[in-house]
Amino acid sequence: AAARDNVQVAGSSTVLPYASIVAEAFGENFDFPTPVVEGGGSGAGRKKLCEGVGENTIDIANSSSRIKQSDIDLCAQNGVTEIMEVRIGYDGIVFASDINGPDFAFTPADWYNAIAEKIVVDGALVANPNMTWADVNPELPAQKIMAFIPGTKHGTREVFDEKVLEAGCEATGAAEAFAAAGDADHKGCMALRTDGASVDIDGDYTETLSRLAANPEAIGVFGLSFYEANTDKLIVATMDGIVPSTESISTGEYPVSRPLYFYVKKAHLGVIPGLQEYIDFFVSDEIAGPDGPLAQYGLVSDPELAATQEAVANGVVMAPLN
Amino acid sequence: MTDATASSPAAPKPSRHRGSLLEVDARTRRRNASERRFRRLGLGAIGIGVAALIILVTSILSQGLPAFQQTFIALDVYLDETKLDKNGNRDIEEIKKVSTFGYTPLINSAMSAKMEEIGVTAEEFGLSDRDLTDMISKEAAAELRRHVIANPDSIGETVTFEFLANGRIDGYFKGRVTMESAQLDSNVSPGQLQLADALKEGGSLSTHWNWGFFTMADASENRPEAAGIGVAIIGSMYMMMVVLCLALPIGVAASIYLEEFAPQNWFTDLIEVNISNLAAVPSIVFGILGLAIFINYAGLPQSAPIVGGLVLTLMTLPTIIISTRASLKSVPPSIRDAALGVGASKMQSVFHHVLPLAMPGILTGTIIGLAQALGETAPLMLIGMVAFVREFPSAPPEGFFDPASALPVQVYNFTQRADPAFVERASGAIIVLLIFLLCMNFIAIILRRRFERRW
Amino acid sequence: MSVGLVSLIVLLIAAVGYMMGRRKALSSAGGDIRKLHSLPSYYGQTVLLFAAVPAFLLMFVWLFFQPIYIESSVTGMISPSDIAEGSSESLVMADVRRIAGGLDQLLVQGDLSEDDISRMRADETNVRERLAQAGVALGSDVQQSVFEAAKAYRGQNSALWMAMVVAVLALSLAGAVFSYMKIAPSYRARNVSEAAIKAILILSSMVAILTTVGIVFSLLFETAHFFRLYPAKDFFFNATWNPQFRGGSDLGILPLLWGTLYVSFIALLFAVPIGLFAAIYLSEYASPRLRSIAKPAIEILAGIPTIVYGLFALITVGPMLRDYFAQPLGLGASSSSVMTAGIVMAIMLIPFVSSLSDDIINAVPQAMRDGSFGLGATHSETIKQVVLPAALPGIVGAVLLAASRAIGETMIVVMGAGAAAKLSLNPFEAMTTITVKIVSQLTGDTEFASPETLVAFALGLSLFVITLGLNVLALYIVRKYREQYE
Amino acid sequence: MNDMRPVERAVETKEIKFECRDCQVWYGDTHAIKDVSVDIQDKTVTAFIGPSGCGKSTFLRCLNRMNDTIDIARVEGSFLLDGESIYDKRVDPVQLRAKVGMVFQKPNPFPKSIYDNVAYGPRIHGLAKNKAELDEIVEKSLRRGAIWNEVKDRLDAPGTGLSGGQQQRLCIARAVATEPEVLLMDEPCSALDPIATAQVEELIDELRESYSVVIVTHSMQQAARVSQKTAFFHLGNLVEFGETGQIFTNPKDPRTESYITGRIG
Amino acid sequence: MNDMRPVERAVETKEIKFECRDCQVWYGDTHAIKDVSVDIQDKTVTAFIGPSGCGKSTFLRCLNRMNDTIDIARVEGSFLLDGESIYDKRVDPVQLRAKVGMVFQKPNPFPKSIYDNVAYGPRIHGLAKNKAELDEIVEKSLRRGAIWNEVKDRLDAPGTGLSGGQQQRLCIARAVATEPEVLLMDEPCSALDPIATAQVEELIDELRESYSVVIVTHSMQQAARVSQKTAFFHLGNLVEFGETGQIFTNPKDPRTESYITGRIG
Ligand SMILES: Nc1ncnc2c1ncn2[C@@H]1O[C@H](COP(=O)(O)OP(=O)(O)OP(=O)(O)O)[C@@H](O)[C@H]1O
Ligand SMILES: Nc1ncnc2c1ncn2[C@@H]1O[C@H](COP(=O)(O)OP(=O)(O)OP(=O)(O)O)[C@@H](O)[C@H]1O
Ligand SMILES: [Mg+2]
Ligand SMILES: [Mg+2]
Repeated sequence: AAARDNVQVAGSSTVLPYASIVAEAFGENFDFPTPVVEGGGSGAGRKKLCEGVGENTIDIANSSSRIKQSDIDLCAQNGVTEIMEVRIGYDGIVFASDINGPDFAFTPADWYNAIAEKIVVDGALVANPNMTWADVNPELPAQKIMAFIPGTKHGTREVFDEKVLEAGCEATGAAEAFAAAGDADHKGCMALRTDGASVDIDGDYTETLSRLAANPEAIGVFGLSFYEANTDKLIVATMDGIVPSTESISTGEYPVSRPLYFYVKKAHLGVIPGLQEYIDFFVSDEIAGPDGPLAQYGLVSDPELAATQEAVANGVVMAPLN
Repeated sequence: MTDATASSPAAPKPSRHRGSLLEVDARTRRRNASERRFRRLGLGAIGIGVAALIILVTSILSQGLPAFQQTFIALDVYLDETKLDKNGNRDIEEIKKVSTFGYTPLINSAMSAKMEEIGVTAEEFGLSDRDLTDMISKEAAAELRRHVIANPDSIGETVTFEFLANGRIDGYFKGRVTMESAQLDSNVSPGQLQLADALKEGGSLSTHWNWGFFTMADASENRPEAAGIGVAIIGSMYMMMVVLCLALPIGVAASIYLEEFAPQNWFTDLIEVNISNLAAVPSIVFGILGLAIFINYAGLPQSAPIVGGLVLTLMTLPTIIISTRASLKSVPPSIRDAALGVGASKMQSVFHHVLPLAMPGILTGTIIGLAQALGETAPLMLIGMVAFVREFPSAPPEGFFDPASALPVQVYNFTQRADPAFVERASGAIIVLLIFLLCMNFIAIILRRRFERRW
Repeated sequence: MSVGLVSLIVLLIAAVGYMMGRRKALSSAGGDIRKLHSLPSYYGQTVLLFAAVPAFLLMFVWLFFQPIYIESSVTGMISPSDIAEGSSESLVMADVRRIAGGLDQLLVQGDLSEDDISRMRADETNVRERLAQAGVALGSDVQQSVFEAAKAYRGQNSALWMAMVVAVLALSLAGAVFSYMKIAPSYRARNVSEAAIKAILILSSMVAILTTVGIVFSLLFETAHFFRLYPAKDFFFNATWNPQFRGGSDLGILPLLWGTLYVSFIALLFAVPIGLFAAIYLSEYASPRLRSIAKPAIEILAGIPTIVYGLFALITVGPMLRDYFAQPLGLGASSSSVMTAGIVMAIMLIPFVSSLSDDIINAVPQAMRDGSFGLGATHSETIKQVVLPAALPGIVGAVLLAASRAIGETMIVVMGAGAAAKLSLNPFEAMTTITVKIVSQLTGDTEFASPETLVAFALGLSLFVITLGLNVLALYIVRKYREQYE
Repeated sequence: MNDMRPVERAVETKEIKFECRDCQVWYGDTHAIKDVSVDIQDKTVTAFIGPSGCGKSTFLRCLNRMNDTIDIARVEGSFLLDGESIYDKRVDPVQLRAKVGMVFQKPNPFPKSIYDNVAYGPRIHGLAKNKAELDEIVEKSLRRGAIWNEVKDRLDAPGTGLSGGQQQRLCIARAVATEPEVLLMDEPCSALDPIATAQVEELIDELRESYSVVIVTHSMQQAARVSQKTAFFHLGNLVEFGETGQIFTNPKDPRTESYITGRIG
Repeated sequence: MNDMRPVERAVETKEIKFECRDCQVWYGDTHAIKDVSVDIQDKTVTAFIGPSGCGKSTFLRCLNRMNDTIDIARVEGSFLLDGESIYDKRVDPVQLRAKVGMVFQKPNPFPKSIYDNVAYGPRIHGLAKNKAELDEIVEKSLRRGAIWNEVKDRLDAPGTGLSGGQQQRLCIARAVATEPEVLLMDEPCSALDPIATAQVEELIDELRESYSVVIVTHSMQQAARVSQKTAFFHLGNLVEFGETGQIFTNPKDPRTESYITGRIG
């Protein structure tokens, strides 16, 4: 069998667009072939990365969340002991609705009260009675509650759970109520109503967008970059009064965002042609900097990019998870 | 002694059918009414099928046909030596050092020159330099760089290029983008659209047939206008070759064995149940299987059409086997008897008589199986074919082992992209896929008509 | 000599053998074919088989084991110290292969001679640069021991390759001669060649068995892993499906199973009658012209990518059903529903039922129809009572195929029926199926070794077992019912 | 050929049941029936004789429009049943075929049980009010088909698992079960032994009392035994048509004579 | 039944071609052939007679193992062809069937052209060196099948588009084309007119010179005319077997007598 001469990347479909932009530019500007970038989900990507060392395993796993200990263990078990962690920037998560609808200004508490299964009314936990956003918060439009949120397969959901629901749960005092009811780690905070007010979307943002088209009253959860490509169809809601944008996210004002990573199998560096060049290129200012094509596309550039560049150049292996 | 005398020889009852033939009696009317109903149901069923087809195909066509057209802007680019080859020694290695970002200014100045030529200024439309560059596809810089590297001697000259226009500009001429939507759109401004109109009037902007859609590779989200399905077409072609060469013979052979030769026992029952069960296995599970066997065990490369083809073969087999068996079963035994009676072997009777008679069903199964294989994405997900691939695979047989994409994968990828310009490309890819399918079916349909007969 | 060339020579030997075998058979019978046991071409075929099959088998086995053998002998040349930290032997071997390939490339281009290569040393020449000229990119600079290994790899490779060529060709010739010698008028050539064909047929039907074994094994391991993390009892009997990122998920199969059965049922409820009526109309009533157009047209429905159906369900059918049926009837306000997915899936399944059944119905002998017409039956009575029962076994096959496809479909369900796992009778509510969850859990962002991902394998295996059960049941019913006929 | 003793029956003038004029049939380009005009009387057995391939079956199939089912067959001429053209647009072939039953040359039992084979006609024509009546019809028909004794214990067995002659008798029983006014029988006794043949002939005789029967046969003896009228076909032409007695004893056409004396085939 | 004038031929003792002993056939649970032992001589025509459904076809199909193709059929007993058991494991049924040809009761032409129908056997057995020879064989066989004149202009037409009797003769021609040593004919003349029947009988007579022919027939006259040996079957039993002359003139068994005089069926 001939030896492989292209870099192979797999993983998160959130990172995929960024990675393909980089891969394309890389193929144009270097003599190496364009890397093959696969989607398939962060979990699957990391699993493939950890399948072992060798040509018929991939070189890089894109991930929309940090690698987990179980993945590291799996890697170690298969001889993948050295992994480089590269944070490429941040992904903002925004709430948007049909452009012809009213403006929304949310707080996490609004979201919690709108779609949680049980909420606190007059100090007691009751099944969620709210039918319209105005029921939740009189300042919101009297529009039927219908939310398209990412399905439980999506990493976005994890962020949504944590930064919106959990925050809202705390803010409305429901967390305390759950704790009082014996649910110490507030599992109840994550329980959503099942009457159709919140709809899980297992597909991608395009599906959410299509669903919005079919249900103009609904509100959808999107990635910032997706929203930016469709500003003529969507109107974005503020969260805690902050309008999501690359600036507000990089300063940390806008609360709902998450870091994006890729993980490099160090053993492949120096073996797979172009691998080192690719990762160097990826984190270079030209690409990942605030004026680079990634930022232009909607990636929130990492303020600590310089440190990342250095680590990548020196092949620094990631430390054990804390 | 006889039955006939045993039965009563009493005169038969007068027939109930007496009466004019021209007047249809009540019962016959009822039966005819039910006949008509039945017939109408059949026609209705076909109507539903055809109507569904028409709806789907027209919606695909109306969305996808624009993908075959693209807006281009013709610019005269001065290949500035000071930017491209600072030392002026035409050393290819040095020229290569200038990345595509370095080419952007050339395009920008070419654009300005063009505007001057047609007598408009950027200020008129309230456009910045960057806005001007954004009207041209990001692919342009790459195109320019490729040209320069291929012809280093052209540095210092002015060369006319026909660049792809940005997707939104293109959308404007296809009706996807309007002045109103541009107002809201952060990626395009009405000024840019007005400029595009001016360019069109000036004759340097035109919308015409786009071969690039068929010949170019996929492109990233930043440049939907440059995305093509070339790699996918080749990948699908390779995979279908594998599927056709494996699934049809293996499927038919297996069915012949099971239907004609296998003894009737628990083992063949097992195989039979097993095959219908395989048909119900979700296609992604075949992906799991392919990953485990062909990639991890047999060490075949990721993202390769050969693996895709093998996985799809396994997935298609049950369909072909089930339909082939069904049609073998429907060949009347008297034909087999006749052949055996003149001293043909079982094998000969099957291959000379039964198989030709079963051919229509076999071909139908093959058509349906291939159609399914051609449109399937899920199993390819796990073997690395649902990917962003820009390198064209080489010619067969090596090409079977190179990374490639496939048409349904390309459709799937396009539909996941944020930029609305990808919607038309997804539908365009579907059109190509259907044409692909029609071509494959065409032979089968002709053959089927040849083999069809009643006896 | 490349594999292609060797195969070509073997085929050539086989073809010549075929011709000579034929000729010998004919001449051994003195030109009178009747004296031969079989037709002369069968004698030719035996020679062909003996010349080609063993030789090709040997070649495949050889090609399979040669790299394994060479690697094991070449790896010995690389000292463990040359393997970089964290790297592995297999990666270094990849480099070895790449260098060897590059040297060959240089040789072909005429930049180097064999002598140059044997004199070349990694510490003196910049191998990486030289190879880059040949278009072979290396990830890093080359170490001397690796380079030597690459040279040895080339040497062994070509030596073994020659050996293989000789062995394969010799075997092919031997086979040809052997079977050629055996040719005599009484030699049962047809039986030999038919036995070979039958072996091929049997092997082909074994592919299905092997696929099943492969599927079961590729699912079994991870399923076992899953059940170590998640209690089987909960998986099978828990009525909620609610995976969570932080653990503590509910992963009960019941709502998914219900959704699967419900969606498939509705899909078949529409697809089977429509498909069957279409088939009947096409084969019994339609003019040849209509048939030759409508049948392939309907078959296109099977080839439209499911994502198109998904979007159709999402954008058109879903809202329509909601606005005109679900809401007026007070059955809910969800645009994605079991009904939506079922109906759209039914469209896709129509050709599965119609085309196949049409062929089967067409194969019912005309004498059956004549018999019925002669008794004064209307066309529809004939179809219902004579033609369909006669075609029943095939039609059942077609329906089973459609059912299978319905169970295995993903995209339409995702977009049409939604992603919510629910146990409900209302067909206008969103539900989801096992297949959908297999795909989404497998391609999700959850870590692989967590029950949330591994559950995909357990779902796959359970579905496999369930459909197996359904198929056994179907076979049993068909057998029982069919006893009346035939 | 010396067993020809036509039954000399009183020849009354009977009503004409079928009046066929200038009938033509083409199979594609082959002219299979040329200018045939025949009157078939009510309550009479008419025999069609002629060498194999002369068009007997083809003509027979015209009488209940079974040729409609052959794509390439084209029928012309006038066929009047009780004075009404059966090829009229308003005529429903279904009703016609219920009136004009048919036994085919090649036995073609349905792939159903013996019982269902026979019950099929009565069921679709609604001849039985209930199961008991249907059972009765089935039994009676099977008896008339002279096959009852052989199959009475295996009514549930498939009709296709019968011997050739049994299948033929089953098809006769099936045709009789619907009580047609005219029964067309294409060589009903070709696969039958003499006894069974005699029983079927007896049945034909019995049917003649109320219906009209047309029978194609190769056996001159049989034609002579059962029929009152005989038509002799040759190469698609109706050569001679007349009283059975006259045809067999005193044929007008030399071809008829040659045929019945065994000289042309 | 008075046309029985068995041809009194010199009865030589001939070699035994087929020796069948204690043959049993079951269809599922039905015992269709019970303990039948028959010797079929070489260069002889043997007729099987008996009422419909008595097992003639079944027994005939045992002789070239056509019953192998019926799933539910089970055959027992010894069948020796030229002293070799045809049910032996080592016997190739294909070779057997090439030696023992068969004409089926229901004509079953292949849905192919008339030419191909006849040429099929010679082709698979390699009986013709070239096209011309094959043409010759086809013509000769069709002539022997007494159908050449009718089909010579339409050899390319499908065999299924022939009339019943033509199909039957086509099948005879097809069987003869392979020149089998033993020819089994299941009612070969049932759909044939007297002339064609005479021609086929002539063919049988001609075949007898070199081969052995077994014919099932319902026509006592035919059996008497063409056969030297006759076997009478009844309800699955072989009732009587002997010289044709003796069977028809002087049957030993009362059942035989009843049958040939037309009393049992
Ligand atoms: N395939 C079959 N399955 C079940 N029973 C059968 C089958 N074929 C024949 N039989 C039965 O076996 C018996 C003998 O049948 P066979 O066909 O040998 O009769 P036969 O003597 O040829 O009659 P005929 O003169 O009517 O053709 C009959 O009772 C018949 O019903
Ligand atoms: N379906 C058909 N297609 C073409 N030609 C046909 C078809 N059916 C019959 N013929 C031809 O028409 C002529 C008359 O056929 P028909 O079946 O009427 O003969 P027949 O008198 O019934 O003969 P037989 O006694 O052999 O049954 C024959 O030459 C026959 O070959
Ligand atoms: Mg006829
Ligand atoms: Mg018989």
